[in-house]
Amino acid sequence: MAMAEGHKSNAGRYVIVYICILAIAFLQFVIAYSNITAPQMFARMLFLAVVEGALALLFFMHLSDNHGLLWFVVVFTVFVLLAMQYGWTDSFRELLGAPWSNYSKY
Amino acid sequence: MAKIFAVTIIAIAILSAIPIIRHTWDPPADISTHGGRIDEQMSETMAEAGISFLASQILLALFIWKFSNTRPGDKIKTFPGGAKAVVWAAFLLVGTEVLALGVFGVKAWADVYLTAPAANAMPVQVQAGQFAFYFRYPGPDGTFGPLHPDQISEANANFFGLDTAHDQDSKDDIVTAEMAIPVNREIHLLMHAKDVGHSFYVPALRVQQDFVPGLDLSLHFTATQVGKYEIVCTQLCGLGHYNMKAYLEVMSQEDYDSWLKKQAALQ
Amino acid sequence: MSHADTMGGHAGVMEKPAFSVPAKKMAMWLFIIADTATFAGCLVAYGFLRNATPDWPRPFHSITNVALMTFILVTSSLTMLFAIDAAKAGEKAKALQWTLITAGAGALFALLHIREWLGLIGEGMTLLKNPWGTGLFGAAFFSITGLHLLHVTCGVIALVVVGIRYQGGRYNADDLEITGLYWHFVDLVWMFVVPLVYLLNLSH
Amino acid sequence: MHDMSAHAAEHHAPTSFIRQHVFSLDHKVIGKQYYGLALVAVLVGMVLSWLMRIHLAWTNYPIPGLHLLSANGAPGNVMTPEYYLQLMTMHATIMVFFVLTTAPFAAFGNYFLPIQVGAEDMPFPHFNMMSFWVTFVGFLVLMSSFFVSDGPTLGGWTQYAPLSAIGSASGPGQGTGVVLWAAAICIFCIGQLLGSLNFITTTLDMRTKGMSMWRLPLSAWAWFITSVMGLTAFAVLMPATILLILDHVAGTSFFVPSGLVLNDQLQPHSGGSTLLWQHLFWFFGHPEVYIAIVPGMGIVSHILVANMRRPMLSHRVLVYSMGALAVLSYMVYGHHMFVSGMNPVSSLAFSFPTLVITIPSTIIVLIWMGSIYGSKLRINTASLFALGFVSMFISGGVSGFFLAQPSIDIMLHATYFVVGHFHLVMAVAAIFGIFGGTYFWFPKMFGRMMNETLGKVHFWLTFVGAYCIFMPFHYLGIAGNVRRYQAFVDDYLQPLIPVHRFITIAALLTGAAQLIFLYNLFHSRFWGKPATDNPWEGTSLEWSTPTTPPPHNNFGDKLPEVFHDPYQYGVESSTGDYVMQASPEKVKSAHDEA
Ligand code: HEA
Ligand code: HEA
Ligand code: CUA
Ligand SMILES: [Cu+2]
Repeated sequence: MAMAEGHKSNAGRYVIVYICILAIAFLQFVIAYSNITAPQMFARMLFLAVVEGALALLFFMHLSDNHGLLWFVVVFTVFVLLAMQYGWTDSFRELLGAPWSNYSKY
Repeated sequence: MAKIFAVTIIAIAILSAIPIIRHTWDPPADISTHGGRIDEQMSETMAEAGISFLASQILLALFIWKFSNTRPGDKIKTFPGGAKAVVWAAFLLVGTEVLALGVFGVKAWADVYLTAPAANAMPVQVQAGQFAFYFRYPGPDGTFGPLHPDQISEANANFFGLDTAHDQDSKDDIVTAEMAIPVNREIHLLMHAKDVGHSFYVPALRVQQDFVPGLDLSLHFTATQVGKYEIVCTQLCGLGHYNMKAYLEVMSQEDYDSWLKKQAALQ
Repeated sequence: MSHADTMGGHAGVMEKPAFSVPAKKMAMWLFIIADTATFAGCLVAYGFLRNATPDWPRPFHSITNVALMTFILVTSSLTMLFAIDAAKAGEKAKALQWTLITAGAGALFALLHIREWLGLIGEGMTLLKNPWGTGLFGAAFFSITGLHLLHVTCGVIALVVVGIRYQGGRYNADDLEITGLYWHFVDLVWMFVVPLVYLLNLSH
Repeated sequence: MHDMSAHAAEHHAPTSFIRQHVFSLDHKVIGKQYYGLALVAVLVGMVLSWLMRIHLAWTNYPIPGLHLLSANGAPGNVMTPEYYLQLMTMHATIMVFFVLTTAPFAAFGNYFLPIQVGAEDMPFPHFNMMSFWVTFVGFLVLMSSFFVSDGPTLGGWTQYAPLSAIGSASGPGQGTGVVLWAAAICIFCIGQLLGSLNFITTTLDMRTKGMSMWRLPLSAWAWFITSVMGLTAFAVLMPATILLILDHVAGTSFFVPSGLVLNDQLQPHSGGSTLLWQHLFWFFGHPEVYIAIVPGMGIVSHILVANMRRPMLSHRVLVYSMGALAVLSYMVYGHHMFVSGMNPVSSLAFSFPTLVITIPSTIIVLIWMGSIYGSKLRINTASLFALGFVSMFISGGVSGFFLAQPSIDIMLHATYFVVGHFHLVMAVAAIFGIFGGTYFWFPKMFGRMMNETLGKVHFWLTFVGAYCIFMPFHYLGIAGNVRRYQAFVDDYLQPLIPVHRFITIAALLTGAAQLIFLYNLFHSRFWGKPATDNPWEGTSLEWSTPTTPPPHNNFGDKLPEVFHDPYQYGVESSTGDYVMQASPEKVKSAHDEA
């Protein structure tokens, strides 16, 4: 098993990533107070969260050291996550009503 | 054993196809203007898939027949072309079938679901509840009054929750337990669910659409044959699901007018 | 042959593990993938409902508490990494120390979280209703953050147990690293929960 | 998890009865436990289907003794409408979850996956044990709903909201019954997730020397692909069932919109979405049906090659096709929702990948058939069931091709056509996978042969019987016969009742034929002819174990080393026309791919 000899500390790299994540989180809090529409806000929040998550995955969870595993995990997970998004059109359908279906239009 | 098996497969495949070819059990004849496309799609699929079905079963049977009684000295042979031929065959044969039917099918689907009802279509509202359909006609004013779920009362026969005392639009609305429509007139059906999911299925009209509680939906269709047809519920809605139905009466315009008058008098 | 050996891919007797990841670590990754799907299911449900509901409330006034919680959780990921580093370098005492600090931060996070919950409950928010709008808000909020809190709690317990057993020699640096993976994942989920569940529902 | 696994199973055999037979850590025992659970479940499910069938054909006739099962559900032995639906729901839930997920996947997979990869056990035996017992608890919870006051839920195995979510106001069994159903499924998901973790890590990390991924037998590949699907499918169903339970016990409204009126009472719920449940359920539901069939495909391929005495036309193409099924299965789930009120544009978006799924399916079928071509096919019970699987899968798959087109689905949705489709692929094809696996592997699992004559009788009755039951379902569906009806009162359904009677008789006879199987199973278990180590002259590692059944650690003190592709049949070697994977003998072969 991995043992002491030859192990170099990564503390420096961790701290840098840590600061980046905190900075992004801070940015999110700033955006939360800005005056933009909900979809705009959502897009920005999600984008930043993905960046944060990617940093954590790559450097905290060491996926950057193992490209095979990186591909397996990322491709698999992202594919499943994307496949889950079909439902959104129906969310909007419930919000806006189905076309031609409002009886009070008559 | 293998030969009997092969014969059995072929026999089953052919026997399975016979009722289809002889139209022993067909859906009720189509009475809608859009249904022709659906039927055409169905029969094309039936032809192509039927041939694929028979061909695959028979091929399977023949191979079983032929290759199960080899003698010890026989050599193993490989299917001409090998796996490559198979993959190509699958992509070409099934691929074209998929493409062709998939593309044609879009039109039939769009006819029902992606086109707007005509501006002069006649509106009828249908409400599904455990375990009955009720229909509402807007009356002379041509408008539907608003629904008040809290006022729904089976006991007072207020099935839709109309407030005829206060809502001007509701006063002349006509509520019925069967659906009558004039022939050759486009109907714009406005669908509303009272409690749980139900469905509106009229095989003869070639329409099926679920009711979604919390989301009003619509259908539009034109019936071309006078007659009496059944509307049945196809979405499991509870213990009375099997018995949830109503009649659809397609009438001539005159019959329809007098029917509506009679119903108005009954309100 | 002891089982523990085969788990690392016993050279010579077995094929090399796929991706050179031994079974235990692989299992943790697979768990993380599955758990991602679970959280994603919840978040998609929340988003679906939020988007479909016109009177969705945006009740949060202050973000100090959640900012503090975020800071603590992200920091605990860092301390976890220090623990693993120390363990890999063979510095047992230091590794245990960092692990326990991580667990402590996790516990602090959980306490703050519960305080937050109590505050909201005090304002009249329950699973069923809240003073601000659709009752779904409370249901979604408590389910998602509750699921996350459950993960944090399990994580704290796991950290303490693994830390102590690591100290006792039953577990090694790799086990600590695997627990760390879980801990980072809990952190990662939080990175999505905060913007989507808190910040998007901030009142202006 | 760490204390669970790290020090597990130093591989000497356990001695206490409990560790040997009850809380066993041995994957082989766990596999057999799963098999037993599936057997119990399938019998319950089958009896339920008989009751349903009798009721459908002769509605309101008393079924003697039925009131013993439920006094409320069958007063005077006549099944009430709600009881029919309750039995139907239980039939489907038991069959889909506790038979088709457990038997081909968890039972055979547990027993043979570690052996086929050449491992002593799975990497996490404690998880494995928990996986079974958790599943078992799930089964008990589900069964317990028979005994609560208003019985099990009547909502169908899909449990569409809001019928499933507003409680007993909507019907009998919709209170406690649904909660127990959802709890059972949730527990089941946990069990299968634990299983999936083990299956994947076994395949990735426990392969013996020389066993590269491409040297895995097709059954191992199938289990691997299935567990990858299971990993995310069950992980999504689990929170969905929890939200459903919350809607019941806490009164939330995730799946219940506002403004619903039941019995003239406005319901207090606010705001949820019924389509949301359908999306979450089918996101799991469609991968689930492939979870049911892919292990069957693997088992059938494995049986076929051994009996064709030649390798598949292409091992890799088969594996890639099964993989393609897995990938596509996440992109098609909306085909269950074409007329559900879902956005009609989505219907088209779901229809296309569904149609495309027929391509890898066709490749799989054609590879099987192309491999039979020119082979030296041996006919025995196992290979008959495998060939029967192929025939049934073709039939059921072709009817799926109709349903995949939304324009046709307008007519066929929620009719018996759908019921016919999924029974052909699930209730027959996938079950044939189990039967084939049983006849093929029984000698290895129990050290005795099953009786071939009885096996063949069983096959003939089941094969013909199943077609008699499930083909006519399609005709009913084309004629517009709606499913989930406890009786057929509509005018246009009256002419179809004779067809239902024919089906019922076929179902009862086919069901009775299963007694032959049960007899064969139990009789052979104790009195069958003792089996040799390799009765079918197979090549994969399960046939190289030092004893039959395999010893506790599968291969004795030394793990085998693998030198060949899995299916080196049709070669000339010292053993005959095959060379085993673990045999170092060099042979000339046209087929060595690795
Ligand atoms: C083992 C389970 C299993 C399998 C393998 C399949 C396989 C397929 N299923 Fe099925 N399906 C179910 C189980 C399964 N299904 C269940 C349980 C339901 C109902 C759930 C409920 O509502 O209760 C259902 C319902 C269902 C529906 C919804 C119907 C509705 O409710 O309206 C649809 C629609 O697209 C569908 C499609 C398909 C297709 C296209 C395939 C394809 O994968 C089939 C591909 C295979 C072939 C096509 C055969 C081999 C190929 C050839 C012989 C070549 C030539 C053939 C052609 C070109 C056609 N299925
Ligand atoms: C695996 C799945 C499975 C299986 C095996 C079966 C088996 C059978 N099913 Fe079922 N059925 C479903 C899954 C299954 N069904 C589902 C999902 C539904 C939908 C419910 C809903 O709408 O919600 C349904 C619904 C359903 C209906 C429609 C109800 C309705 O819509 O009103 C009917 C009606 O006849 C029916 C009949 C039968 C019959 C006669 C059998 C059998 O009798 C056929 C004979 C039995 C066998 C050939 C197998 C026996 C196997 C063994 C003895 C041993 C196997 C060994 C091990 C497991 C170790 N089933
Ligand atoms: Cu209403 Cu079924
Ligand atoms: Cu499907």
